[in-house]
Amino acid sequence: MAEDFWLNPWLLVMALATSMVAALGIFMLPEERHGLRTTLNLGAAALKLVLVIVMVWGVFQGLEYQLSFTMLPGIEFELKADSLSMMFAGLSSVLWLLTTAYAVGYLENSPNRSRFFGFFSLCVASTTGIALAGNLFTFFLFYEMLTLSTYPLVVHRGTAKALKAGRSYIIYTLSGGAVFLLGMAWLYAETGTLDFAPGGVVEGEPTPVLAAIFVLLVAGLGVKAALFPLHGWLPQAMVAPAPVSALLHAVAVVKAGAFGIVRVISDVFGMGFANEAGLLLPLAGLAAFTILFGSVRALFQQDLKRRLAYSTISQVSYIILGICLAGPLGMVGGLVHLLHQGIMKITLFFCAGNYAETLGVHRIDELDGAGPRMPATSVAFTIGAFGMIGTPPLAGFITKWTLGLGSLEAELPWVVAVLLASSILNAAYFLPIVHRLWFRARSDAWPEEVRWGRLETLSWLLWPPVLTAVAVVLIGVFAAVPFSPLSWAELVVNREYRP
Amino acid sequence: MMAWLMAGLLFTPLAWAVMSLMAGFRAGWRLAWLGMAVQGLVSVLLWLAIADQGGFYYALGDWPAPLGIELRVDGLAVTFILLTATVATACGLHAGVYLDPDKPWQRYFWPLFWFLWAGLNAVWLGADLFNLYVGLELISLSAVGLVALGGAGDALRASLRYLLAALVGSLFYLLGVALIYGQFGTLSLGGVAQLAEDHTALAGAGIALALMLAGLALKTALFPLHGWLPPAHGIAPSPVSALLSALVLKASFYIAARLWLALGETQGSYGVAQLAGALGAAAVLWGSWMACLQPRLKQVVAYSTVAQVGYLFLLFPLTWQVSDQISQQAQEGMTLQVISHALAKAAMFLAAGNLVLSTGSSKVEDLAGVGRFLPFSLFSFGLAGVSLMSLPPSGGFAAKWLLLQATIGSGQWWWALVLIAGGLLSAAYVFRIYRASFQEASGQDDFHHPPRRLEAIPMALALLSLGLGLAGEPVLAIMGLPFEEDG
Amino acid sequence: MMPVLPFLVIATVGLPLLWLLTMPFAGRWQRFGLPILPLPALILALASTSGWQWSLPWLLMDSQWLLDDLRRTFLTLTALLWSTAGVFALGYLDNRNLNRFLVFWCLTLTGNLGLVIAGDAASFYTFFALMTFASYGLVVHDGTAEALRAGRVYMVMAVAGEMLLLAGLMLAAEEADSLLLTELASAVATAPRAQLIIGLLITGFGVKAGLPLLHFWLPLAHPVAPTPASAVLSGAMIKAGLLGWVLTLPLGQASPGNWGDLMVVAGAVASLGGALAGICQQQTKAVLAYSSISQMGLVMLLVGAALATPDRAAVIVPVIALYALHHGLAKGALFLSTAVHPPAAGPVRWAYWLLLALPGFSLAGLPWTSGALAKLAMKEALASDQLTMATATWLSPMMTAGAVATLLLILRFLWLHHTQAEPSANPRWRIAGWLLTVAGSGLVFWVLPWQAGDLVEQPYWLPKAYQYPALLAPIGLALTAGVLAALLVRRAPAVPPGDLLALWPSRRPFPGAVRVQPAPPGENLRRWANTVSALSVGAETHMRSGGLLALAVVVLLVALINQVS
Amino acid sequence: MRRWATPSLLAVCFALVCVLGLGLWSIAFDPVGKSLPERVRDAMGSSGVDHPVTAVLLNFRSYDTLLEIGVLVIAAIAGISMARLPSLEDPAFRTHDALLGALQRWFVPLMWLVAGYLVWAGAKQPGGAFQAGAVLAATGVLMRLGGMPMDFLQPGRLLRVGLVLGFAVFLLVAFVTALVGDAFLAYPEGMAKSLILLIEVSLTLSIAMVLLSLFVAAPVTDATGNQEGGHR
Amino acid sequence: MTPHLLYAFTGLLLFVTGLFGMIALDHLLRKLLALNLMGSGTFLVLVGLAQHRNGVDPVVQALVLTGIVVAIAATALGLVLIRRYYHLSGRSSLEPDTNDEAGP
Repeated sequence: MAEDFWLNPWLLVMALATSMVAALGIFMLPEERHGLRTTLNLGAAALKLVLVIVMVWGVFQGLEYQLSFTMLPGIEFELKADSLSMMFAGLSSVLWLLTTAYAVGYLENSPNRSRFFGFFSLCVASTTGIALAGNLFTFFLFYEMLTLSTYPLVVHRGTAKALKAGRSYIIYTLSGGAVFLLGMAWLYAETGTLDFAPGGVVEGEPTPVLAAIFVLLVAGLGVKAALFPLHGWLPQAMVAPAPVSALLHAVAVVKAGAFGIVRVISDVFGMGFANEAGLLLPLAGLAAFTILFGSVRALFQQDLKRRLAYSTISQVSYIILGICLAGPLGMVGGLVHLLHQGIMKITLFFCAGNYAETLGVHRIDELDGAGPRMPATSVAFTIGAFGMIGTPPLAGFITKWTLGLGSLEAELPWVVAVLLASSILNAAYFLPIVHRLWFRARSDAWPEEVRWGRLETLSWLLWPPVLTAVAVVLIGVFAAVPFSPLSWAELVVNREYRP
Repeated sequence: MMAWLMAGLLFTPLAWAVMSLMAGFRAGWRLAWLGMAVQGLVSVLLWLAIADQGGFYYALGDWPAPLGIELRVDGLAVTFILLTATVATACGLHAGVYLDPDKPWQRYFWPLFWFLWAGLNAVWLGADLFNLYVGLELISLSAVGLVALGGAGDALRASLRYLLAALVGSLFYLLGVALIYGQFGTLSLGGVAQLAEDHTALAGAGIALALMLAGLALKTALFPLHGWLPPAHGIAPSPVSALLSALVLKASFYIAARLWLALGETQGSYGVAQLAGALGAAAVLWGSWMACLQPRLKQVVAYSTVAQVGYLFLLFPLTWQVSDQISQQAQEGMTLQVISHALAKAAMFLAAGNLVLSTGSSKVEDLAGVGRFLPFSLFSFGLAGVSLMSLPPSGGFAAKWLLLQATIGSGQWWWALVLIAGGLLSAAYVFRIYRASFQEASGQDDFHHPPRRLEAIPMALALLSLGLGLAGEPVLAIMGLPFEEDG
Repeated sequence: MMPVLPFLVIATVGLPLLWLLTMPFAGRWQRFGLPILPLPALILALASTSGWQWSLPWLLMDSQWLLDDLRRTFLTLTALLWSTAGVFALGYLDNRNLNRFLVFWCLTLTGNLGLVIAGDAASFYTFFALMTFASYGLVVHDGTAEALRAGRVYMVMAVAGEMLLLAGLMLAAEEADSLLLTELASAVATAPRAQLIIGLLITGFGVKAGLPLLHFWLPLAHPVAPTPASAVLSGAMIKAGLLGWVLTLPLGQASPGNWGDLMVVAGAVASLGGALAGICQQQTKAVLAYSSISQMGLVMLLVGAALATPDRAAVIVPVIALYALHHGLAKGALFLSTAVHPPAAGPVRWAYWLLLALPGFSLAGLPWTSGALAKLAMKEALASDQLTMATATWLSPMMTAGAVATLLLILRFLWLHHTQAEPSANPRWRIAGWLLTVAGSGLVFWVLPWQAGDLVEQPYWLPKAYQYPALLAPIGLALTAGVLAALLVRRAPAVPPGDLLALWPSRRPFPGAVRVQPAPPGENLRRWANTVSALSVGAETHMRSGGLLALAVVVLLVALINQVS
Repeated sequence: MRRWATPSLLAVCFALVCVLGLGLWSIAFDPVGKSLPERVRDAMGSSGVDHPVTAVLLNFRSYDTLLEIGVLVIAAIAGISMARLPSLEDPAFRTHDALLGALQRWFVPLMWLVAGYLVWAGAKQPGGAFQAGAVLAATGVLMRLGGMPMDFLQPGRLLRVGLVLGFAVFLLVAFVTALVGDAFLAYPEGMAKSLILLIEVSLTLSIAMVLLSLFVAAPVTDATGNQEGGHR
Repeated sequence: MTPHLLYAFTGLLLFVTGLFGMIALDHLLRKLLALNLMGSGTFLVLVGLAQHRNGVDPVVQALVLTGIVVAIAATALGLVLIRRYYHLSGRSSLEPDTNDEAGP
């Protein structure tokens, strides 16, 4: 009985449905019903978190949730919760809750909230779907759904700039989707299956066709993951409201791409196969280049969110790089960064949003003296920034350390150099901001200051970054504790890599 | 039971056409409710019956082919009949609210609507070449009548253009039929196919096939013969546009496809197959590109139809002398494309009608701000767009997937590129609309709010087309039923 | 392990952090925590027995904290200096940005204490980084242009150092397959990439320890920081680099390469070059900073010797600790004294100058001070007959030269202080802090008898007769030179702080502020797109009118193709 | 550009003639399959009429005919949907020519008679409903031109009933036969002849009505556009 | 070569002539006439070819009868539309119409 309860595959559907139903409900609600909408949204987010926690526990116990039905001849719609899915699902459900709360505060008194929160929930539903997808096809389904549900968020403000960003976003991502589809169709024609399986489903000798399929798949995913030549949309998309950027960069879009690459490499091609076929090293090189490229570009940005966006380009490639190291430790590093980068980057975007919303500050050179004015936010930002640099004991350090060891294990010492160079660059573009926050005195008034009473800003806006910043510290300091990202990543790798 | 169903199926639309001619618009609408209910019920029952027992030939007047006219009642036909019932019902319900009942000419909407429905059913079931011609004319003339109904200069010009094109197309088809009859001595499609198999590569039959296919391509608005479509579909009232784009075009394509599957293998050639595919591909690209340039909302949707129809013609190269499995995949893909495009395009036109009604302007650029005001219709539009873009889980995606598989399986990879590019281009025009409606700069704020029901219908259709991909397996299973050769 | 030990350990690193959390509530009483915060560490250092280990598997990546003799010395130094500097700070700080100062003080303190007791690479590096980054806040506290520049240079070099260090640690950890520092060091010796690792570690820690060419930040940052911060920077934190060397370099094992000799050469350069540059300084604190470089140069001789001669490592390492203790407290006292105004007149004035000079002369090896003990122990440890390295014979003269240089610097310091300091009243806390530090510098080594091992005979503080010349000769030499210089050189040549860095051309080490103009929008592309649009609309119109012709053509084509193929 | 249009069009048309001619030629001398007329001859016995064309039209392929009448009705509907009521009263159509009046008085009954004969003869000889209907319609045109008031041609109920009468009867027969008999349009044994006659007669009336109404329908209503959204 | 076949070829010629008219002529009424020409040509081919093959063929005769009715219906509808179009727009041809259909 208890066993059955835990193993109930409808948990999967419910986890998906919480955000999907919330989205529908929100679309239906009239614009003025703010209270009800907020309650619905937060309630759904909390419920989803609970469901995911239950599943995480179940997966930890060794259970595997699965649900499938046939859509087309030979094509199944399949939801499956394995350890890797739960990693991503957990991230998205936790951050959904926080981001929703943040967005409630951020969009106070702005129009079109019904639309915004509806698509926001839809976006999260897609992310959950991506996490829980049991085969490549289902993955693709939610992947495209994500593309579409994010577009209204990107163009939410409706300004010319936002629309332009939206256009470029949609051009990039849909093209990526198309390329991915081509790869997927070819893969199916070639192998007759789209399933995910630990160790991969591709068998036999490496052939040029398989290599081409790999390139197509990775190129398709690389658009969302903002791999080097395909990254152009990401910096533009930062015109979206801060919660959207936060979600985009931390959980949804960018991560979906990275997660997809992880899936393709580890569960479709199989790391061993891909490595033998010589597919991973070029990708690792590309990821390494992206890491450096993103960081260098970030140096030259004066807009805070833009700089963060380029930082994301750089950071997300850590994940890909980790997977491409083709070793257990590298994979741990890549996977753990999936979570770490999410939490760190969301903190940074929350804070950037707070500066924009409370002080009207968008540019970095306007930030002078923001630290004393908004201490909690600035502390959170500082923690996030140091996390990104990879300073111990913060989350980013764990990543970098694991990745570094992984690259040495894989006999690719140049990766260490890349990591270090990237850290230096990270420091070069984050530390000046931190410096301005704390060590520059404010000489003139803030561009657009809003007073929110006793606290430095609205409490909806204040708590999410504070909580995530605390999380950044805790998951770094207590990295060895069970259920920490690191431990979970190790669990994943143990199950995936040595099935 | 089956006799009753068939009788009901054939009788209802024609009878309702007669009855509603006697009534005014409002009475006709009330009548239409009943008719749609009956027709819907009959369609569903027939579909279930076929799913249960398999297909059969229905000899009209009890005269079997080749002397009499037989109807071919198989899984594919009943699926299309059910599709017709769905889309037509939706359009009818929409029209009942959408059209202005006080205009004197609107009373003639219902008879024409029912005749159109009857014609569609006749084509889906037809297995006699000449009977198909009459069915096509029934459809064409009622469609032209619908476009022209109460129309002013532009509408008349569009409908005239439509009429001329449709008639020329029909005549080409008829000339082909004449040659076929001269060649094979029978008009029954089954009989012709049988004979063609025994006598391959008859020069005359090949030319006849070319004539028929070309005529049907004109009626289906295959590039570069599509010039008549955008004016007609763009200018008709939205429910009519929906009917035309969703169903009417498919009728002529359906005939072409059946002809090709029956005769193509023996009387066609690689070149013809590739040419049809190439024109289809050109249609996909050109139609999408033109859709991106149109200033008017409904023209955008109309050009999107031109593009989507292009996909259908990929059936020709993908079924010509390939393995059964690939041919099967291509046919399934084509069928799903027909269905999902019908649902999605109907939804899109109806939603576009709502948007036009709401903004009071047919221009794309005047949509600014409507996203805030009419999110529901816009959302329906978008959902339909998802299917047109062939994104999962829509039926459009399922279709594209099957076509892709057939493409790769048959080694004709170049069509895969078309499929992919077409999806992207359709995204371009769908998002163009979205972009316009998300614009906040406009100062306009006076929007007319259409009734709720008008918004619900496109949504239902869009959801259907979206859900089709999820239910692709059962739908295809019925289409692929083994056909019982008893006629 | 004693039952209270865990609490004590946790309090060592936890108390400063806890203190931070009280910030919103404590108000102006907050600052009185400064002297108290390092006390648990001091108790830990003095009261606990060496050799305990504490595994913390849940922390970071399986941590281990421990305390051995070496660490105990460092812990004593660190805790004591931070505590007395804290007392000093009470009398030094004004209310400007006080909270910020407290935050960074506490964080730096945590890092500095934690790294001493850390037994694994991860937590060591964690605390090390915490200290590095947090001390930036101390450096730039005053917010002046020089402070900001110093901070910038400091940050650039610190980040670079951190990265070198991280690389070294990572490589070492990979070799050792463990994070424990003890295993790290032994694995490094036999690693295939030993050369690289050792190089990385030396340079990585060298940034903090003032290795030549990596030292630029020191004379910039130490003077501009608030005085108590300078004291801990120069006294305690600089030793963190040293500790890092001792803990991670394979001192007890044979290792490839001539890194030991290189270290000795570097030490010599630092010792003499630092002195040379220091003498040409115009600021007291800059002189002291260069003195620190010079002194660290001397310690580098020890490290180099230990690295080159594995057998002697066990002997040399305690000496390093001793020297660190000695120098740390003395230098701390000297730095603090820069902010103590001389009394106007009277016997107090004499006492003031005496106490001011005492740590300085101690540095130079004045008998009966810690300096003498350290010098003697060092001399014994570096006895050339025991060493098997190329530079062994140069060590003894080097030490002598170093002692001379040291005292010259001290004299320069005293001279500058004499000319620059104006008599004034001092806050009481300031006096107390200074006096406590001087006392610590003078007395602590008495009660820490375990360090000198067998090198120096009992009682440690009392040199044997034959040792006096060795101790006093440099002093005399230096005094002579100093007096001569005072008489002959009218104006000392000025070297800017940061010496070679002055050659750096740009004022902007970071490209962060460079603004790049976006590329002009693709006007041509737009025009092209418009043309294509117009053309295609035209084509569409033609197609509409010529549609039927096309039909005929299509029929023809189809028919012909059909016939042909 | 324009200069080359006609010659090139001619060339294309010529090529088309050649190709189609070739096709026709090859068909004419290489037919396959059996011939259909034999089957018609075989089945004439149970067709209910004597003339094979009528048998094909109204029995073997009666479904075609049913739909064809539908097409006709559609055309009529489209026609009258554009008619303007007063056009029937247009005085321009009133003629007072005495000769025409006399002619009309002679011709109209005669043409009625001819029409009736054509229907009747359809069973045995060439002729039938359509021919008869055409003659009837011609009569109507004559009357209309002669200025006879024909109020039933107003697009009112009467006209609409008239238009669809034949079609409705045909359809009803088809439906009833489907319910009581074997299939849609399968006339029960022995009733074929009478049913066909019934259909023919009513069709004649309706066809006449359709043609006449199309002639009369003068599309001069002042249409206000049904185009959506206007021309902003 | 039977007379029937001659009819068929004549029909073919008529058909193409009609097609030529459809394309080349602008006036709508002429287009409609051309269309009828095409229709007649088609019927001739239908009857001629079949009767060349089968002798007298009641089936094609019936088909042509049906076809004629359909053609009449279509022609009538076309005429109604043309008249109305002429009445409302004052034009008798479809060209040029670039400005209001394709749009700028």
